Amino acid sequence: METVTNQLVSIEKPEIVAPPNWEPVIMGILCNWCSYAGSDLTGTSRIQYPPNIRIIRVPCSSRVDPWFLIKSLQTTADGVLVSGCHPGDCHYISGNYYARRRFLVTKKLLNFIGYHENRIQFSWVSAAEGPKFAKVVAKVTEDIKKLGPLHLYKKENFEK
Amino acid sequence: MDYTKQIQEIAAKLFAEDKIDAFVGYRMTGFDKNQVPAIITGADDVSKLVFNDKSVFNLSNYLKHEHTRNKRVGLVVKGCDSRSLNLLLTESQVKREKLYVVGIACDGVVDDEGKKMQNCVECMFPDAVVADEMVGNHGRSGSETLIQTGSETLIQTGSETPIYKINADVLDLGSKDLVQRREYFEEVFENCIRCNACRHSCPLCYCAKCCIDQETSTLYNGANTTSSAFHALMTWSLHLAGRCVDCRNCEKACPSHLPLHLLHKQNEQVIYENFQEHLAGVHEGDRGAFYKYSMKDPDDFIM
Amino acid sequence: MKKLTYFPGCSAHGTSEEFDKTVKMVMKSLDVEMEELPDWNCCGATSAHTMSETLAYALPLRNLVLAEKLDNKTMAIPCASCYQRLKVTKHHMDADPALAKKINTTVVEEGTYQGKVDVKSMLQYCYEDVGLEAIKAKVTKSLAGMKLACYYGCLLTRPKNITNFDSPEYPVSMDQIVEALGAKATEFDYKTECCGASFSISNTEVVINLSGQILEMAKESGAHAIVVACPLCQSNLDMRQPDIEKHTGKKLDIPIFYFTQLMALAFGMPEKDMMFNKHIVPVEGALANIGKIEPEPEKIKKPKKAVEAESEVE
Amino acid sequence: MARVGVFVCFCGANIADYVDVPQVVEEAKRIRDVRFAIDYKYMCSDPGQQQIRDAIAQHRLTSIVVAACSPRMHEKTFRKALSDAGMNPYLLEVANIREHSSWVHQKDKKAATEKACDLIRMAVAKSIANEQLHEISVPVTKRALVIGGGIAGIQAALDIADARIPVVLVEKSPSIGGKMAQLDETFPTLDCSQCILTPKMVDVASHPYIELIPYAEVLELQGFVGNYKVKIKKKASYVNFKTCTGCGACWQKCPVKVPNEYNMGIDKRKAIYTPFPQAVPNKPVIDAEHCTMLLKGKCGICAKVCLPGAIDYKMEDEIIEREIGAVVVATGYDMWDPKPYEEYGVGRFKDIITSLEFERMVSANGPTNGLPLRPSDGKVPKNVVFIKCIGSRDEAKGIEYCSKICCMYTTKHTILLHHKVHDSHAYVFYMDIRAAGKGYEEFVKKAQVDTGATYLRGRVSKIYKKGDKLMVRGEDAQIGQVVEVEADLVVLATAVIAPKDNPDLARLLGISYDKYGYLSEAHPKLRPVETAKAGIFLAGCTQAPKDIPETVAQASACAAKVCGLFAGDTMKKDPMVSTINNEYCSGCQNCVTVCPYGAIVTDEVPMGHGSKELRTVAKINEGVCQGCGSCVAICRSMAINLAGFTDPQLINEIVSI
Amino acid sequence: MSVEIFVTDKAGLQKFYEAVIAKNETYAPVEKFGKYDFKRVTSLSTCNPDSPIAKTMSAKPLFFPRSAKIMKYTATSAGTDVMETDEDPLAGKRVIIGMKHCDARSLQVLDKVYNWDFIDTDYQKRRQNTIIISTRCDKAEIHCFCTSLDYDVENLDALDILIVNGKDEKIYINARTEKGGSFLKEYIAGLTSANGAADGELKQQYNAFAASFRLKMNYKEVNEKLAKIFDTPEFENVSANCVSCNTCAFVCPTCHCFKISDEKVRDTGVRYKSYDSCNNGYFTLMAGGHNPRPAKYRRWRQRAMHKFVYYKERFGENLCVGCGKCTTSCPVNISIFEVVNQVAQ
Repeated sequence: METVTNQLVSIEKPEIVAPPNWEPVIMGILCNWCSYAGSDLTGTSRIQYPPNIRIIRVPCSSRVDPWFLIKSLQTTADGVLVSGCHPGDCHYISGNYYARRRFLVTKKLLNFIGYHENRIQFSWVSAAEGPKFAKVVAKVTEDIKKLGPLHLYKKENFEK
Repeated sequence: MDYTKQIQEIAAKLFAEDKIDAFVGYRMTGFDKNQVPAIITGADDVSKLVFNDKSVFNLSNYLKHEHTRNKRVGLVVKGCDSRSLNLLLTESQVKREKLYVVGIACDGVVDDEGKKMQNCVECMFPDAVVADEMVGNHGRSGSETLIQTGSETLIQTGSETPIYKINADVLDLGSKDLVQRREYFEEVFENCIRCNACRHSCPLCYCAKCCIDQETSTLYNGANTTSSAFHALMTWSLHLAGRCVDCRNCEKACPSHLPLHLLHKQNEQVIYENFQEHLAGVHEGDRGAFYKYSMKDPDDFIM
Repeated sequence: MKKLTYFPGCSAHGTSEEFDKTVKMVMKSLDVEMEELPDWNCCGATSAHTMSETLAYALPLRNLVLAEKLDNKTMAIPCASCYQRLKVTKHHMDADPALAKKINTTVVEEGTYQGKVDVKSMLQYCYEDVGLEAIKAKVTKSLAGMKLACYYGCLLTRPKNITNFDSPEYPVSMDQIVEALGAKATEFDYKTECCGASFSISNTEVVINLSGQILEMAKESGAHAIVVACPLCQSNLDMRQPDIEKHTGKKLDIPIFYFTQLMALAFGMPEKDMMFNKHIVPVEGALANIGKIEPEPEKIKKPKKAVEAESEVE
Repeated sequence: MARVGVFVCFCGANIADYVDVPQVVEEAKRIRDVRFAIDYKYMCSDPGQQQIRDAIAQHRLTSIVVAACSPRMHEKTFRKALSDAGMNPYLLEVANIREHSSWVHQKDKKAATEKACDLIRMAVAKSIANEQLHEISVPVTKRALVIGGGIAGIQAALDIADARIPVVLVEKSPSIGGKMAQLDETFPTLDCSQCILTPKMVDVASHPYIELIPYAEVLELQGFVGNYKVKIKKKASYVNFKTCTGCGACWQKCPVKVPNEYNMGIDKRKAIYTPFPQAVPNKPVIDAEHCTMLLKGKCGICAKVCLPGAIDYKMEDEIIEREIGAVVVATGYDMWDPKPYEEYGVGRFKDIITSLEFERMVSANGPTNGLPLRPSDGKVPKNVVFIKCIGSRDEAKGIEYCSKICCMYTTKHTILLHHKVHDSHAYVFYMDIRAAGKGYEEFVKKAQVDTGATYLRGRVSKIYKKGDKLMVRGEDAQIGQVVEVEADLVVLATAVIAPKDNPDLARLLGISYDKYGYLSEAHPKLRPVETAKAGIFLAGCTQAPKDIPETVAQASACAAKVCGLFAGDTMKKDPMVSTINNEYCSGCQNCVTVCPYGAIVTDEVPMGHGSKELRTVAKINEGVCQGCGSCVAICRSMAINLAGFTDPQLINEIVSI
Repeated sequence: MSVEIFVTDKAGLQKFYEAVIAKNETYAPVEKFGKYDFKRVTSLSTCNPDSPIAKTMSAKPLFFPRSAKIMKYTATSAGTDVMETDEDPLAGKRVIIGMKHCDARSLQVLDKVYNWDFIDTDYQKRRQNTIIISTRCDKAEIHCFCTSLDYDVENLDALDILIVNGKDEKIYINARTEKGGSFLKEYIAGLTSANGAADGELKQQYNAFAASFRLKMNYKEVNEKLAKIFDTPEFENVSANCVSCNTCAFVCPTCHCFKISDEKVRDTGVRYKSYDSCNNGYFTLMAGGHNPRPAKYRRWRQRAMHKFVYYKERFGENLCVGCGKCTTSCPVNISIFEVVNQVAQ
């Protein structure tokens, strides 16, 4: 028989234990031209991936304000994935280069104040990379499952 | 460091030559040894001006006020203040031709207890980088200082020991583990009373209406909760990432004495190390790391 | 009075004694004071850099450091191989101070390398520092009538970014010097071809083949003799000539002069000091052409469709 | 209060098999702002769309959420349905429950259903913040500017003009025709270049919709797509084209001889000249750099012999302005100067020539009457060595890329040589033979057989003179040996390079160029003729080396793009563009810095209500904005919003999972 | 009211505090980042009842929280349900130790506005259930001017239990209200009665304290003069170097302006009532875009006038207790004392 020591706890706040059957919520923000198209391809190829991600479409990864990540983490999400076009492939020439800088600083800052770095993840997924998208989502989901529920600076009283 | 006489002379000269309508400097308070910023509008008050190692507040903050708008202003700037002034110039908030900048070759200022402030100990640009006239005895003009201490040289030499040092507090906290960092910052956000003094005292926060006060969605973070403090301070520090000049006006204003420099210095360090950007405001025309990019920026953190 | 540090190299004291001697004579007459580098050591030649990078840098570096102790700004080297080693080392040391520091502190004890002495080949020094006019002024016995093929070898002008002297493929500095002496330089396409170099000892056949082509092309260009600025070139072309003649069955009989020998000759110095007796191929035949001036051939009409840069008015 | 309608699609079994659609509808009905929710087998079918149209009227819906396949699939379909029902089409949101849920979570119906509910909840939340948007229409000046009068520019101009759209064609030299006019025959068909080009040149001159401005340069371009204003400098020709009859008396009498550019300097032209006999316009110009009358004030012969009195020595450069809507850039290419190949004796040996010089020699109207001759002695060469990749694929001395056309034109040259000098023999040194193209490989194969040319795979290491011959020494890599070829003439297939003025032109037009100087296309695969700047297109070698058919194809593609742009009186544009809230804008101009399209400019607005004091704010040019949102994310004041992806919309989505 | 004064020493006072903390829900100044804020404490070692005024936040948030949930709701298509908010964490029986006299006095001032047209029951409950234990200061701090204002610092009845440091390390404990008296009864076991002998010493201590004030003003004169000079340009001068940072209002023990904000995630929302500041540029901004106080000096005038004129006119009290917290916290060291005096001159 398995012992009960394997309780899932929040990595940042070990005193918080995940409720039974807890499933993380992952906010996925995808650029329209590469990653969203890639995620569509994952669908049309019927490649299966964990159902925890909720996808928001934006025109370009440069549209993603670090604000969105903060708001996501503050409210509903246990983790965030932002995905855009590969460097050099941006539909809008240079958007993902600007985004890349912001993402790095945001990620490091959030990590600095106590978020596990795997809570905030980024990927480049092209429109042809359906399988990659599935892999990325699977990895992010697995990472965040390991980290446990996010309880830092959450808005209070907004249980699902 | 006491430049009271020089500053008074310069201000008197400027008023006499009718070059300025107002002079922004420091004067003593009526009650203790501290100083307050002084906005002087005539030669009569010149004698009130002082400048010494207690002249802490970054006066470029006053350039966003109605008292100085559209006036010809004389302004006293230390190294850090001049960098924020540089950013204000770059971001078209101030017209250079309306300013007469008195640059200080600064030896560092002290806190209430008379101890040299940490940012002054770590300062890389003690001399004003923009100035019409320099005061002080470092024997260099502003541009020369820039060459001698500028980050350009650091980047070029690469393997040599960089002059840029990561802030001791950031280094200290960064070496702690995740839970300790979380505990530390939970206290920071818990003690924040959301008065927004940090924002108002920052010379670079000049937006017509700050984004965290805009009710753009159902998630308006106006309340004073740990969560909204987290939201406000994170957003604020990211808006100053690559722009913060480490003048510590925000910390001076914070009634809860929060260590706000941690956030800024953390961002500065990440930007400096990963993008090889100059420190904020050192060059006129440099808007900061978020408004440009390089193909060579790190990509390994992205899947 | 110009001053110069002189790095003779090992061959100057051996096989190319005549080069060494004539250099000294010529320089003296050109008012250049040469100071031989005291305690100089081997440049590393072809062997050092095939075995150890540190050694290949350390040997020339020591010489460079020693040279800095003298006051002279320039060090000139007659041997092309020595010149190449020292010049390459100097280039890398100047480009990478960290490397210089490393080699300097680990191997060379004589002092710290500062990079203040310039390294030039003797040819380059004559061409750039002495100058054609000065040379022309010293000529008392014009070499007019002699047709010479100038052979530079592979090292004097290459690689271009390091030597920064003349064209790497078709140099003309020596041609201009011999013309200043009154001789005529022939159009010679094998100026920078390989002579076989040190294969002279290990694989003679290669040298016979390569040097043979050079000699043949020189002959074809109408030259009476070949002029060189490198001891190894001289020895390969001169010493192997009988073998080459035997191999090809063609009579070549084309002597190989150092350019300084010809300078000395034109300056009217005593012939015995030029040590022509050391040459394998007898020089007398070639020298006999001095004074035999051919009548100027009629100007060949320009080809009809030749490209003209300037406009002309009819 | 918003009234949202939710329409959930079964997509046959595609969604319904893996997502509990009725339950999703029930969940949707519980959302506060949802007034109506329904499912249907195929929402995209006409009856499905009818459901939407009916519900809009019946339930007075204020926004619509369709939960179905990806918005990339049917967003347009449903927008149209909204339009048909009299509702603003941009009040639609699509919840992608097929690609993002049913198809990717086929083993977990519960989770897939839950996710579908969340996706709908997000779409509903977003739709509440949706605003009515209207297609942006930008007025269009229906006139195109074509820069460059080579085959690319000619083709583009003719195609556009044939659609009855006025074209301004600017050419920097006195005649159009470009490089193609210098060619003799063209590969792989060997049809005469002049024969196929000159009719087109004449068409340009006579076309009622084409304004040909030769001997001119573009100075300045202002404005944005559909509304550009261009300044053109017409260089002084000193000949009044209106009165000149093109009789040619002037250049026949002119005493000044100048190397002839058209013939690669092999022969001479006069200081007053028409570049070549078939030039269009066939009017002479005076070369001010060489004319003695203009330089020293002496001579004046041409004016004396000109019966119509068309010569005007006092003529000055003229600046003309045109309003245009689109630009086609077709500035062609330059040939690389092979001077760095010192080991070949380039510059020393007269009998080494470039391929274009060879082309001129074998050309029927060339300086040698179509016969290749050795420049040194004027003899007909027997052994000719062709060396390919001179500069191309050579990182050390030239450029890294393959010039694409050299393999083919060298093959053509071996044929032309064989035609002109029957007893000649061609040797070709090559690295690879790149003959990708219709009929190209066959052409090479046939040429090799017909001409008997010797193809040697390897680089040439040295060329030297032996007697009056050139000895070409190279490697034959296939036998691994050094070979030497005795040549009478050596022809270097020099690389194609970008015109040296391209960077200046690019800056002037506000478009980008690569490290070689070629102008950059907007997307290497999908937008090869557009530039990043809307309304500016690229044709021919100015973008990258290419052969004539490709050039012509790209030119026609440009014409199609221009015609498409001009199809209406106004340009219709997606309304998903950024807008500035002046009240919040602090005028820092960071957005101006990051906008990749230069769509943001500055504007002055009053400081406050009725204030006379002005302050600077940003202003979006809707015609240029492509809707990437870069400016929105960097705006610290949140003064910019991107229609369709506003902050409230996205935040609503984020907080409603 | 029978006033019995108890006497003890330092150790006795500590014991008293410890007993209070052990038995009651107790709030006391707790240090963090060099600043004291009133927090729930469970042992005396974590707090400092003698924290300096300049470094201590006011106790106002214990009665008027910086952010209070006033409503919770869910909104679905079935309608909007308003739910009970969580239980008020500040409503229970509790004790505050280490509160200064000025802080205690501020509650009396605030009572007026909370008992005015709208009776704030939450506030009332918090007030009624709280015992305030306050130590009288021994020396005025640099920005203090409480003795110059319209209340009797010596006999202040806003506090329930007074603690005074006497001579020879003697410490006097005195109940000032009935509530305080009955509370104190439970703890008198370790205390000795001073039997009336302490009166003189208390007076003496107060006199020494009153003599230590650097700042003195005639509040009546200020009240009168300010009321007449609404349009004086002097306001522009005194406010020139204000950076509108709002700190003064947030640390002030008597400021009571607030704003209402909603935060909604998914279907659930919370309505908050949080502090606001009249120095904020958009404090008075109206929905239509009009702002009656766009200029800094107007906001400053409002602040000064409200403190010394308007509130006085309506409730008969100055809206200032002379604690100097605003001056200490001000990043540019603007002193309200200086300002009103300067303007009034």
